[in-house]
Amino acid sequence: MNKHGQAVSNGTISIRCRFFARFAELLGRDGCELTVPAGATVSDAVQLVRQAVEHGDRLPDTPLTAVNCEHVHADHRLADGDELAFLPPLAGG
Amino acid sequence: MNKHGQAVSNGTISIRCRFFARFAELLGRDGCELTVPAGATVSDAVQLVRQAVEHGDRLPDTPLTAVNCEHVHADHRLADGDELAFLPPLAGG
Amino acid sequence: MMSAAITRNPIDVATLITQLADPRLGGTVAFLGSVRRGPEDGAVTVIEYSAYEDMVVAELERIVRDARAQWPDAVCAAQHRVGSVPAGEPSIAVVAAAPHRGAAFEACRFVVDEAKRRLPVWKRERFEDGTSQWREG
Amino acid sequence: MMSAAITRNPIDVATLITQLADPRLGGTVAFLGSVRRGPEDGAVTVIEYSAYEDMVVAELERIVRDARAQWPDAVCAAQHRVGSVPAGEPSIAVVAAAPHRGAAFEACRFVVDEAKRRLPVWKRERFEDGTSQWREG
Repeated sequence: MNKHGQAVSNGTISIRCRFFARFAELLGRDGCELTVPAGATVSDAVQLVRQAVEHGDRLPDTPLTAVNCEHVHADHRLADGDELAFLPPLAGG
Repeated sequence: MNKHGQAVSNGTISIRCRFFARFAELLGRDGCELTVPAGATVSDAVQLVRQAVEHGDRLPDTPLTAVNCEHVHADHRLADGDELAFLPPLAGG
Repeated sequence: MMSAAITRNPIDVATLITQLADPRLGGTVAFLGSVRRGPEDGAVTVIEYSAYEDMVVAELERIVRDARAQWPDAVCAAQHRVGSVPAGEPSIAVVAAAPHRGAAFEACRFVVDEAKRRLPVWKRERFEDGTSQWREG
Repeated sequence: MMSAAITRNPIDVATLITQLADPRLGGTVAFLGSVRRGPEDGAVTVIEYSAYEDMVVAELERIVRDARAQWPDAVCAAQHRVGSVPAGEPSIAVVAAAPHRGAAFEACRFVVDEAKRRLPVWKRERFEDGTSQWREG
């Protein structure tokens, strides 16, 4: 069982994707659950979202990303239960 | 007549000296009138104050000075009616 | 120290300054970043700020920790406003206090620069003519 | 712009900031210098500030003019408190606002540094034990 109480399939993990600001507009949603192979990187998950999620191809190839509220690079390895955020170019301040 | 309505003696000018903070304590006064030769510099006036004013010798040889509310060097030439300020080391802020 | 890193209300910089007040800290520097409506900015009336709020809080804590590593005797506080911010009103405030002014200036500037670079915040500009657009960077 | 360069009352930095507020100026930096009572400062309870007040006003105007020459799009305001200032309360405030934050930080720092260097202000420290002394520099 992962921390969401779901059975962890053999060799896969579950993550939560979140889309913010313009990305949420492009996709018409602010998040989704995603099952990825164990050992998948952020880059792997991004490509899966671009292929498997409706309008996912509207996202850039290499968006800014954060895992569990921390900026990460594309080669960051995901763990079961992670929250992966897709961040449009930052514009704070 | 100078701007104080005093007659300007032949070859002399009148200035107003002001003493601040610790200097006022050292001299027991916060100012005095001074007559100096026409063409006198700040340095000349300082030496005159140190000799002619009671406790004037308690002042440093080369204090910070201002004329008419502006910092000046010791070689600044005085004009009739000037206000010459004797400034202890500054400690603002 | 990082209380209320996100607010929906007008930023109250005087309160932030008061929160850091300490007689050992002789220098305090505050930065306010406001919604600009200058000659190059078009007729912006309001900016709508949205944020990944949990991450803003976490990232500000990390930025303040990074500042402490460089200026150990400085303390910092920061606040980002979200929602609709009218032109001329502040969207971000950063305050740094230190025993001496050099560290206060440097720590404040560092936190502002890092906040602009690292905080997951986005803005949508609304114009006088009723149109709006995402403004990136 | 330089209204009330000298005050006998507690400094109100929020009002100074408001005086400079302008939607064209996206960055505002405020400095507060407070009476410090740290480990190296002894048991200072109050500092009595005295000033050559006419010259403080004139010199602040010149300092602000010098800042404008270097950062033409920045505006600045400064205020020095005189009289008794208790430990922990500000004795000086400087605010600078500019279209972008870099100029606001730099102009504020410049005015603070020049004010400390050039303003004819003196301070007498009063200690818990009732003694007092001039503090120079």
